[in-house]
Amino acid sequence: MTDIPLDTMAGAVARPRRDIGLKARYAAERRFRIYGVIAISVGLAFLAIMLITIVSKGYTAFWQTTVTLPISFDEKVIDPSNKRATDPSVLIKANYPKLAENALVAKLGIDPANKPMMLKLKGFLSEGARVQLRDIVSADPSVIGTTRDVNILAAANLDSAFKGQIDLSVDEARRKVSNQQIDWMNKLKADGVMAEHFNTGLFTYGASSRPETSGMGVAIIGSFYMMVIVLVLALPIGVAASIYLEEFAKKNRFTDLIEVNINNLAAVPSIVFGLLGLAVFINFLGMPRSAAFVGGLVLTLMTLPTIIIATRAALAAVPPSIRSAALGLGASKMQMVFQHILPLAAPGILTGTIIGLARALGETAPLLLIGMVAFVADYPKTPFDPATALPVQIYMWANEAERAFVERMSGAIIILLVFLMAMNITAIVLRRRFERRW
Amino acid sequence: RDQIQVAGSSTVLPYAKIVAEQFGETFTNFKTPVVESGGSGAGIKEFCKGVGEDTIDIANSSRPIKKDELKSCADAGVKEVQEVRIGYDGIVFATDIKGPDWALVPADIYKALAAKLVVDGKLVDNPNTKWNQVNPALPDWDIAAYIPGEKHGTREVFETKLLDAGCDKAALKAAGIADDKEIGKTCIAIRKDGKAVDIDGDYTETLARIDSNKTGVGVFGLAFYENNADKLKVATVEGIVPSTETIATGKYPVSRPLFFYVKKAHLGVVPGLKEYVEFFLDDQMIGPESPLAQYGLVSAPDAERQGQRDAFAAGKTM
Amino acid sequence: MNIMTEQSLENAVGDKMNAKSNEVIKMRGDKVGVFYGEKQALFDVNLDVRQNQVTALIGPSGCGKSTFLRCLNRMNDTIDSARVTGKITLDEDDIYDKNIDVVELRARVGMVFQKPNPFPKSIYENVAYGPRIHGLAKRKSDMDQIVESSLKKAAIWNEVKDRLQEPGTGLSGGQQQRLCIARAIAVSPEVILMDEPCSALDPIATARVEELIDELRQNYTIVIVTHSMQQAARVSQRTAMFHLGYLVEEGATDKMFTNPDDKRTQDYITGRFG
Amino acid sequence: MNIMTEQSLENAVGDKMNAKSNEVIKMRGDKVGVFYGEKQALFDVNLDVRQNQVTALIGPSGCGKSTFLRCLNRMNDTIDSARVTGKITLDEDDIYDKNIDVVELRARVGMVFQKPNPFPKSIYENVAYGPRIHGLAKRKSDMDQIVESSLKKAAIWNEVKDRLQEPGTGLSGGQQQRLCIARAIAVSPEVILMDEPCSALDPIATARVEELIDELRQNYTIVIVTHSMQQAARVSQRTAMFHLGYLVEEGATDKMFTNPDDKRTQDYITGRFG
Amino acid sequence: MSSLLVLAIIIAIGVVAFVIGRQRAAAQDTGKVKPHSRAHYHGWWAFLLAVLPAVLLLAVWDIGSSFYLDRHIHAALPERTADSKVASEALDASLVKSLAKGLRRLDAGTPLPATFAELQPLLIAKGVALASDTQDYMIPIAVDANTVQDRLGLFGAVVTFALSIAGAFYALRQIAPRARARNNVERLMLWGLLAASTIAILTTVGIVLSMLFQTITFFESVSPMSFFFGTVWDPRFAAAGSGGSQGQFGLIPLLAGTLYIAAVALLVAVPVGLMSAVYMSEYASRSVRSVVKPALELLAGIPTIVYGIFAVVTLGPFLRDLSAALTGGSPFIQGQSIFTAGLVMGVMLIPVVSSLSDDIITAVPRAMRDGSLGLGATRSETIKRVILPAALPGIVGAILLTASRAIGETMIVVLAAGVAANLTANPFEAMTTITVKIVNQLTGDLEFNSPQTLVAFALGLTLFALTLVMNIVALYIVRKYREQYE
Ligand SMILES: Nc1ncnc2c1ncn2[C@@H]1O[C@H](COP(=O)(O)OP(=O)(O)OP(=O)(O)O)[C@@H](O)[C@H]1O
Ligand SMILES: Nc1ncnc2c1ncn2[C@@H]1O[C@H](COP(=O)(O)OP(=O)(O)OP(=O)(O)O)[C@@H](O)[C@H]1O
Ligand SMILES: [Mg+2]
Ligand SMILES: [Mg+2]
Repeated sequence: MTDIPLDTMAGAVARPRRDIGLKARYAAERRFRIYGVIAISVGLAFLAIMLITIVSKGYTAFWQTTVTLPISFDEKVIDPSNKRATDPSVLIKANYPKLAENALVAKLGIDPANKPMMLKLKGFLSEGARVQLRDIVSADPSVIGTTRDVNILAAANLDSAFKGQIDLSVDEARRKVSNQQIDWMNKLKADGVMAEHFNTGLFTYGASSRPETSGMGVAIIGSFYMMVIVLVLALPIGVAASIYLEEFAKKNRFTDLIEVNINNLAAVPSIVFGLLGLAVFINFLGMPRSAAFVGGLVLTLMTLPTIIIATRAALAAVPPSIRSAALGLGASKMQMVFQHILPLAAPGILTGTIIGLARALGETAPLLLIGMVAFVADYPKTPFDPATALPVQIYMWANEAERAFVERMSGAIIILLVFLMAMNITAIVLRRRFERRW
Repeated sequence: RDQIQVAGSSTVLPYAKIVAEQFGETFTNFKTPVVESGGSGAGIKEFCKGVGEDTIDIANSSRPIKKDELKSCADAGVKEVQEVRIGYDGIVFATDIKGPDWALVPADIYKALAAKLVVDGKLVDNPNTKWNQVNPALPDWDIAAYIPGEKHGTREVFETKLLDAGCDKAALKAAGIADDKEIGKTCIAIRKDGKAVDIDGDYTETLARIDSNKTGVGVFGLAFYENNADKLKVATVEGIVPSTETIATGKYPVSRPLFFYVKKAHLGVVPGLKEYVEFFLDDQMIGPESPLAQYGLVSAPDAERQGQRDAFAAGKTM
Repeated sequence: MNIMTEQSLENAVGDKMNAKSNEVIKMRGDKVGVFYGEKQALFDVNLDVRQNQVTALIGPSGCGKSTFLRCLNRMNDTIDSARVTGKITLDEDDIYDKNIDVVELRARVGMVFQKPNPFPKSIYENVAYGPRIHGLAKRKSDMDQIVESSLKKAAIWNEVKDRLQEPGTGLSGGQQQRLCIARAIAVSPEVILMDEPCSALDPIATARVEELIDELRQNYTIVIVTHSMQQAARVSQRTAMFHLGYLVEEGATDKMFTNPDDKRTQDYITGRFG
Repeated sequence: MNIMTEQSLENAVGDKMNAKSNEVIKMRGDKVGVFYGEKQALFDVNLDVRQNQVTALIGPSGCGKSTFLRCLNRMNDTIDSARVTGKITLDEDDIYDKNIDVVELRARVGMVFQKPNPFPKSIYENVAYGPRIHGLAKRKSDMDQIVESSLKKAAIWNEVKDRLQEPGTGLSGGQQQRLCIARAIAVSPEVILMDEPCSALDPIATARVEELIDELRQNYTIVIVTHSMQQAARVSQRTAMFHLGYLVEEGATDKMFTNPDDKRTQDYITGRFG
Repeated sequence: MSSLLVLAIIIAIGVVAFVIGRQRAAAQDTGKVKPHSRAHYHGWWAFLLAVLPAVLLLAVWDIGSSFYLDRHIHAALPERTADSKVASEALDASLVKSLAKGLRRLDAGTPLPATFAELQPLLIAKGVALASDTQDYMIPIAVDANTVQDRLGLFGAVVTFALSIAGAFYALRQIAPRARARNNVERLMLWGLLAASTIAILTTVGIVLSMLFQTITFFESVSPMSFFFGTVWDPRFAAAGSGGSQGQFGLIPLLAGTLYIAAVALLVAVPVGLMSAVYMSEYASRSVRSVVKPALELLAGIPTIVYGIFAVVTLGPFLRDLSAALTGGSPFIQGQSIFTAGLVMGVMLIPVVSSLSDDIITAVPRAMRDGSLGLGATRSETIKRVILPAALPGIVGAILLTASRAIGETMIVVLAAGVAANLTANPFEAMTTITVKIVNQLTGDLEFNSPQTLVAFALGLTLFALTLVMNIVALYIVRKYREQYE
């Protein structure tokens, strides 16, 4: 396109000419354009602010402090009375944290008899060590009696201290980390034993009451299930409904009613869809509570109006001449719609899908009443098992008293946005492919 | 169904979470219970829907179940409900850590937050705008109190234990309100001019408000305060510093019990339910040294805890 | 299958018109009226379209030619406000009957619109679309052949043969018009309705299209709207003159152009109208 | 203001052509080339458009007439893939100059497109649109007058006077074409570019438009694309013949039609081309 | 046989029917008669007839047999007596069902112990956790239930296959050159489309029904007059209400807040979004647009709670301090205000307007632009007078969607504008919305069958009616001003 700045007035024109108010019109043009630039800048500026706020708060969540300790899997601690051959529950109930504590004590050179010191050690390592060490042992009981280097998670407070998020100027009694612990931390840091690692746990752990062992694993799976369900149901149903209403339905009172109805559904507060889900899917159809499947259905109903509105607008924007051309060749209406109109309306449909899914991905309220705003520690195997969702995890972490969760929450938001972008990218690429000016 | 389902109060949620997590870690043959949040009302509603696989087993509540609710429970077939009191939740006032020390009495709170006060024998709209107008010992701060919204059970405690307690009923009567009911109503009516801000969210929201308004006073749960002691400074009420001890002994006036309700019919039916409740009631969980206490739950006295255990073991229903 | 092959056409060209067979009435309009909303655009038109003949519709702009044409393959159905009265038959079947399948009707009665409306697809796809939905080509090579022969017949092959994959909307006005002709004949309908098919064509292209029409007539039936009296005289066997929504006169082209019954026809043909 | 009033036109009609004034060159194309993407559609066209004359562009379909026409008021700017080289002047100002103002240019050089494209607005609004944006009518009554006279000139007034508020898209093909002519002349541009303005018109309407062109020529400059040699001969003073993107020959219409220099022109005019 | 397997087999039958149908139709096309439908339509018709009725039957059969099984189990259970070990018959049956399910996990041929005590370890070894209340008498019932279920399943499968094959044969028999297979297939598709659009209706019915009864109950204790025309929202809580202090449920402050906040949000989102759309589609280069559009769409994907927190922590205090600095002392913008909430919500909604409008604007044919530009209109005139009117239905749709979202939003309002139901005209003060109250009344500690909770349903229905009116008006506007290009 030969794009010539429109705002330069024709200076070279010599002869006096008819006054068509060009000056004012150009000013209007310029203003209009500037409004456009301003509008986009406003949008992008807000986006930037939001992203900066989120990322600057949350990026630290992707690192987690661990202490590498040589754990000796001491038989005396794990199985003092040597009954594990007969009673497998011994290995489950064993005092694993003690193993970690012993290793730490040895590392720091504390006298185990020094009770006050030992007391201060409490809360240095994560309680999650229990599960971590137990898993090692149950995977391979032969480790008992040997020594092995294990990365033990530091407790959340130490993690915060390590990342420098704890204000050390506050009175020691008011902090969750004592000066002694800080000293130990610095010592371990200097030894290179205590360090930050990439926090894979954030992606793999389920919910937990301990910040350091809580992760988005269950939420990611839950959201994934739900988004698949929403996509698989809402997109085809939405497009089908729009096609019916826009292309086939006779224009009469009844279809007006449906149209108004659908627009109206878009304004129904999302929690009401939760009520509906509770009444219909759980109470009436007897589906399980807290299940991603029900969540997906509820979000589908919530997303449908958005997709339908966008699709109908896109269908209506296809010029009638294309329709006549297809029909005139003996295409049936179905063929006309699916082979000509739909491809041309695809960008609008995809936009509706992007916006609808973005909302479905970020909603908590409708999930509240169907039991998905919950503490779920175990991975769901199927969409019918209890699960949570990304926004739910964010919401729940946002309400946690422990500060370390705030960081995790921001990290979770970043994950959600990445999830969203990943989801959108296909749609955006497709949309670009279908876009056509005629 | 092989998983325990719990729903209800978001105040009890953190405790239930800790228990559920440890339960799952200890009893590896059972799945970790699912603990929903959603408010006591909604939890009890789900609880009272009936008996069977597709109903929940436990409802957490930050208030005792109501007669009405029990009745509809029974109507739906949930005839045997076991009540478990897990401990107490202290309700504290706190300000930003940089602020001065606060010592409150219920009357201060009443005078600062009531909608109408008796001034010179007449009932007028609350004229106080600064704390030191209420009580010269308090700082010269604009009144800005972040109090629990009406959806919260805490609000009720706040009204009865502070406003009602601090209310000068005699003065009200003198001002011409004869009806006791009317007096009660006036006592707990909170001003609506923006000085008292309802918070329907959680305490994190209150904390955020204090963060953004350093001269605000917020109402928190004790547990929340303890977890954020580096940001908040707690106020004494009637000279008592709130702590697990002062609350447990009943010296600190503002606290409320926390409960959960178990569907007895499910006890042998849902795998692990019985074990879960027993695990919850164990001193390892709700004793004074337990993780719940560390988190901020105020343990009930020893005898009361034992009583709860016994009652549960005996299968006592409401 | 019924594809027009080059040969069959060539054979046909040799035939002389058989007066008998030409009297078969392919389509018949009986008291056709069309309303756009309240407004009536066509009044009581009785018109026969004879098989293997070219019927030309003439008349001043806005007299209802396109409207009548669109009735013949029920394209008026797509205009919300349009309502058709009267009866139209194709091979004696009422095309507005409930049992008739419009899609099949339109496959049998093809149309070239007044305003060229290529699909925003490649030139190849534009032509291949019809044969594809009607299953006229079994193989890719068959399709290529149909596309090529259709484009050749529409006298546009040379211009587009190197750019078959480019969008049909990037063609010049006249090229689009010929593309639309190619597209319509590619499905080899029994009746072809052409609404001013040569309006944007130069004389040579026009001549080629006229030749095409003459060829097609051997096997098909054609109705053409034209503003050029010369063209009507050249290509058609029968002519119908419309005016203000009425069919003024209809008859053999020779007679119409030499000795019309109606004064208006005469005036119009001689350019005295208005 | 410069509204064409009936009188001024009537006065102008009386004037005889002044040989001198006609030699003023209103627009000049200098080595104009146009590319659509990679493909060159127009090659080195040098063509002068003389003031108060009608220049006809002829040539086979797809030869670049519309492309050249669109260069003259920079409508090619709106096609993403189009690129123009060379120089075009209007009153000696380079219209592709950075300083030139396209809006003013297009207000001075108006255009009637090949495919009628009425706005989806009422007929009245279609015509009033141009005058309104240019502020050519102060009062409602002025506007009414402009609309009426434009429609009258385009020979469509009688057909639409009762339905001015109905949408322009509900008109017949020929009516739409005349509406677009009316729309273009309503802003009284200095140069009017008409791309086959009579393609969908019957002979009488065509004659009326040709009359209009002849009238307009007195005050304006007109470039017209046409496929009808007769029309070119009737209305134009100068004719330019395009072929395959090249300007083959250009000259006085009389000469072009009687004694062309180029063989291709001769072939084309006599219909032997192709 | 598991339903999934049956389904797979039915589909396989359908595929076979498709292939045969297509071939038969192709074979019949000898060129003598013009076939009505293409061969693959015959194939599809055969497929559909083979699959659809069978699948329907399968679904019905599955539901029916699970009912039957339930009855069967209930009938087999011993009479209930006062000392029954299990609390209710329903629980009894569910224990049997999970036992039956567990038994299926046992290896075939394992001898079945007679008591649960012996059975349990076997099951645990297979990873089946069973309730401790399972009784010995349930074991034979469970075994029997499994046999019955197997038999039902098998019978059902046979019947379905028969139906499927019958359907296929019927369709294949019908194949003839003039058979209207395409119409049949398309009619079914049309029914499918129609069914899809009725989902919206069903949703509405569901929503209304799930709120109606509680609403009626609510109005039994609170008069509609005081609800609809009350200007004070102070529901109190049932807990304290023991003293009989009935709250006040005035809708007006909430309604005002809803409309006010939505209006502010629209004032932000619509101009910004529309201008962005116009700029992206008409001015910006392709590359700019392809970056900006998805970037703006991210705004719609940020969870609303994040916006809320942003409003509380950053924007609210900033605006308050700014206003304090402006007046040099007391801030006129409160930390929580309609303005803040509307602003933040508007930002969130920008992409809803911008992206949808952008698509519609891009879809306006170029001939429209050319027509206007060719007359000497500037770009902006073209946009304002030709393109936007032509794109109006889509744009109104986008704006409606925006308004809807604004009305239905909770989290942002809770955090940015608060929950206090004030009635004020000052946009810089706190107010709250209907939606917020719906959520709060439903999720609090309030007693669930008190008017305090039930009012949420009344609010929900009221909002529903309100937005219905809004949409009817919008439909009318679109109808009136719509400009349909060719
Ligand atoms: N948008 C476009 N993109 C690509 N090629 C184009 C485009 N527009 C026109 N062309 C090509 O440029 C050449 C000239 O086209 P132009 O429209 O100028 O022809 P024309 O002389 O007006 O023909 P006609 O008489 O058929 O209208 C043609 O080959 C045409 O296919
Ligand atoms: N969609 C429509 N809505 C309303 N009126 C219409 C519509 N289409 C055509 N008309 C009117 O019906 C009459 C006949 O139109 P028609 O298109 O049949 O004319 P035509 O004979 O084809 O003219 P032309 O030669 O100009 O194409 C005209 O007056 C026209 O304005
Ligand atoms: Mg016509
Ligand atoms: Mg052209």
